[in-house]
Amino acid sequence: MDIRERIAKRVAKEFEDGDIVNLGIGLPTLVANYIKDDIEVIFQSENGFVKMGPAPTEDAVDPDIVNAGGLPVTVLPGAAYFDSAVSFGIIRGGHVDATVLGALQVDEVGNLANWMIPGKMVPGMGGAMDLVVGAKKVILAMEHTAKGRPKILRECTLPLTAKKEVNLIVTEMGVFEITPGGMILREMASDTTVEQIQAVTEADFIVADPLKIMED
Amino acid sequence: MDIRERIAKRVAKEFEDGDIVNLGIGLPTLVANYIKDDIEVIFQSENGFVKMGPAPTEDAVDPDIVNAGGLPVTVLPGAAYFDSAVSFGIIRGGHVDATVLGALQVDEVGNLANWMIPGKMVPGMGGAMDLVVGAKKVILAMEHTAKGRPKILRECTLPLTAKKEVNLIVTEMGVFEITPGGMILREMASDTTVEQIQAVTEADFIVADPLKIMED
Amino acid sequence: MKKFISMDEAMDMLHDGMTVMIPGFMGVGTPETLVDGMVKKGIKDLHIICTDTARPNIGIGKLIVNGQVKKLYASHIGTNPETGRMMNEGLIDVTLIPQGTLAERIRAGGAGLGGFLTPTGVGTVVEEGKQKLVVDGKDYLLELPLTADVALIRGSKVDRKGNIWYNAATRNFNTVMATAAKIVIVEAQELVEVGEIDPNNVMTPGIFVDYVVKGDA
Amino acid sequence: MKKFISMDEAMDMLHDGMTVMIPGFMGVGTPETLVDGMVKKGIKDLHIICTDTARPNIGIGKLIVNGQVKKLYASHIGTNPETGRMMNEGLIDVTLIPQGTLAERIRAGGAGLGGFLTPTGVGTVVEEGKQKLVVDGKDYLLELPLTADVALIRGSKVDRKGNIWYNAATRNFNTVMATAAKIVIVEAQELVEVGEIDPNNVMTPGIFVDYVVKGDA
Repeated sequence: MDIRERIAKRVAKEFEDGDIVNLGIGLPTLVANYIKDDIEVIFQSENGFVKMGPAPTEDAVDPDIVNAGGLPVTVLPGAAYFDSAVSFGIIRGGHVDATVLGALQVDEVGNLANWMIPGKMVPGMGGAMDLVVGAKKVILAMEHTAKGRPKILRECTLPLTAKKEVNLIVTEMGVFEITPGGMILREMASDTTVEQIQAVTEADFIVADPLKIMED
Repeated sequence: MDIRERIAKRVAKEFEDGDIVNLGIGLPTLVANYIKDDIEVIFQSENGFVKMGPAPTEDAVDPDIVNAGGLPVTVLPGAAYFDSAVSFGIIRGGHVDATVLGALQVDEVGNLANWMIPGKMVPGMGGAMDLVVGAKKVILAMEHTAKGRPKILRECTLPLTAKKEVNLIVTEMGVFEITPGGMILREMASDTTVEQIQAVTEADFIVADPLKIMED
Repeated sequence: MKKFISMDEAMDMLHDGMTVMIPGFMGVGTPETLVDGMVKKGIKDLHIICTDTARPNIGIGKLIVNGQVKKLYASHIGTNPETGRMMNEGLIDVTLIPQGTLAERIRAGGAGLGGFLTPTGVGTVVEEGKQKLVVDGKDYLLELPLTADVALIRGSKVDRKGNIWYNAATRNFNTVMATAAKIVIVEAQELVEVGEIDPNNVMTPGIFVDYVVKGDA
Repeated sequence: MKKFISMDEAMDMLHDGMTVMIPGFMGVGTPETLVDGMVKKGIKDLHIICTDTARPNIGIGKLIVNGQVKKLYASHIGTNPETGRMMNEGLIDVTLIPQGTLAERIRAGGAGLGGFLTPTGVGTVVEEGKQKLVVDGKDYLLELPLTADVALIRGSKVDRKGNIWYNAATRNFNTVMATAAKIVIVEAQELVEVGEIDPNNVMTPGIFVDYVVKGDA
């Protein structure tokens, strides 16, 4: 199984029946493919609707319906559209159970940097700052390193998206929970070791006992 | 012509084509009967719609449509309904051209008291405080005195609805404009004199020259 | 997830001393069946957030007359003489809030805002105890968010997922209140199939609604 | 009152240096015909308030590429590489605003609020130069209202009184922007008779709209 799919599949296990979830662009979008059949997860798209469905077939594309990445999507029965003020009222008001986002950097107290690299790339924060502050649970779905360099740091060096808001980090190597007592490695992939994880993780972390093995 | 009708008729002359107007309960409601035929005035009802029409016939009453006084009304073609947050966004945001209200007291700098008499009557301000602050023009439609005692004072003694927001006072005796330079008597009823007005008005006012005579 | 419940199940969630938001303008848009259930159950010491107390025999007025309200937040109580009488006798503690400020405070509660600046009430008794800020040379009051334990909503058409459509002037405080309480129960005037309300015209998305009951009215 | 005007008459109202709100999310919900008119007229030194600059050949992206924008307020510019390039070369002054804060600032501008307190951006560069307030032990930024000279709106169905209905995800910033500008011009995708939009489902009441034009799209 592809690294990205492994991450998406593990993230999908975090959700319960009835949860309202906002998925970021890129890897997080894949999470929708792995929701268990016996639960209903409601996807919110911050550009203005709930009950987002999969991409349409080419001949069924409606130019008025795109997701937060600007790609054509569909809506499921029971959907509702609204404007951006209502959409971010939903987000900021704590009505979204979980948001899944990527990261450039995250640190051991849950600070997140995912919206700019000074002098290089300044796409803007879009809805990320509101989502990270407003969602009840902030889950990062990301590859463990960027070109071999650690992304899970002692302290973020890039401009922050939000302070101390991250709850869970899921990478292809393991699952970390950020707690007031520190970052805890809860699960580890079957194809790695704690030592290997430590080697590519700058942040300090506690190893849970027992340490679960991530399902593939 | 009845005193109240005279006041309502004079207030109605203040409006221009396309104006959005909110009428208070009681005397101000009568204003709607005197709008010139060649202009369109849009009435806003703060409980949630624009393009309010007249009262329905008894068999056409819709329990879901009442005005701000709780009485059955109709809506005209082109109407729109909205919630209270939007309604007061319209009001506070300066989208209402004029509000017409009654008064317990008003003073020469445009302070208004119309929502409570301590120890006696505390109905609450309802939407009045928002209307008086938000409407572009605040018009008082009121009888000149209360049981012979002046209502237009040097300084209001009752708890205020808003400070310095009143623009025009229309009574059965005349029309006063509140300006930074003081209160000006712009028009006088044909059945009174400046001296008679002064006798029942505590506030100081300037008499416009020329002084117009109010149409009956 | 089961949202559709019986009136009895709804009443099981309401207890003495709770803070409850109830919409309606002079009773229009108020969930009368839920209010009647509260009267029948005799829940006491309620904190009620509403814009007015209607009339003695209508909507929230019935809870007032029945002596079930301890604390009231409202913009207008003049149409129900009982509210004024009980306030004067010290039986109900009343906080009066300008109607627009009330709507906005509830909206802020539901939208995660810490408050907002409004010009309404500046220079009046409404400003007592509030922080005053100057923006661009103009005075504003800082008004804080309002939330509740429960919001009782009245939808004209409601589907089993909790999507709501309100008819005419019944919308008033329903939409904001549906966002600002821990438990949101909607009374359906008409229960419709999922999809029957055009997703474009849904006025309260079902994600805000915890439970749906069928009203008698 | 005449609201229905020609595209030429609409363009006569737009001038160099104006602050213009343009809705749309990656172009969806953007009044393309009005934007094309602005490109054709070559209005310069515009201050644009929008959530994103779409792509170089779509929506607001066209104004960027054509060098007509001097100052930009947006939440995201990543999908149009030209915006970033021109920002880096000092050709456009860009202020980045979190998307929810942007929507709320425009709403505040239209609703007469002096500002609002949001937790979004606390502890980030967004808080620079802003007043910080603590409510109930939590930190908030005071964000101020945004208004404009003109708002260009795109309605899916519009009547001659200016009542608007938006389809699907095209609503986004249209509703708030329609409340927050001195002149509001709506581009009708479909022009309908007054009354054809159910008064319950009107999403922008015509009282907010000054002019209606017919779009090509």
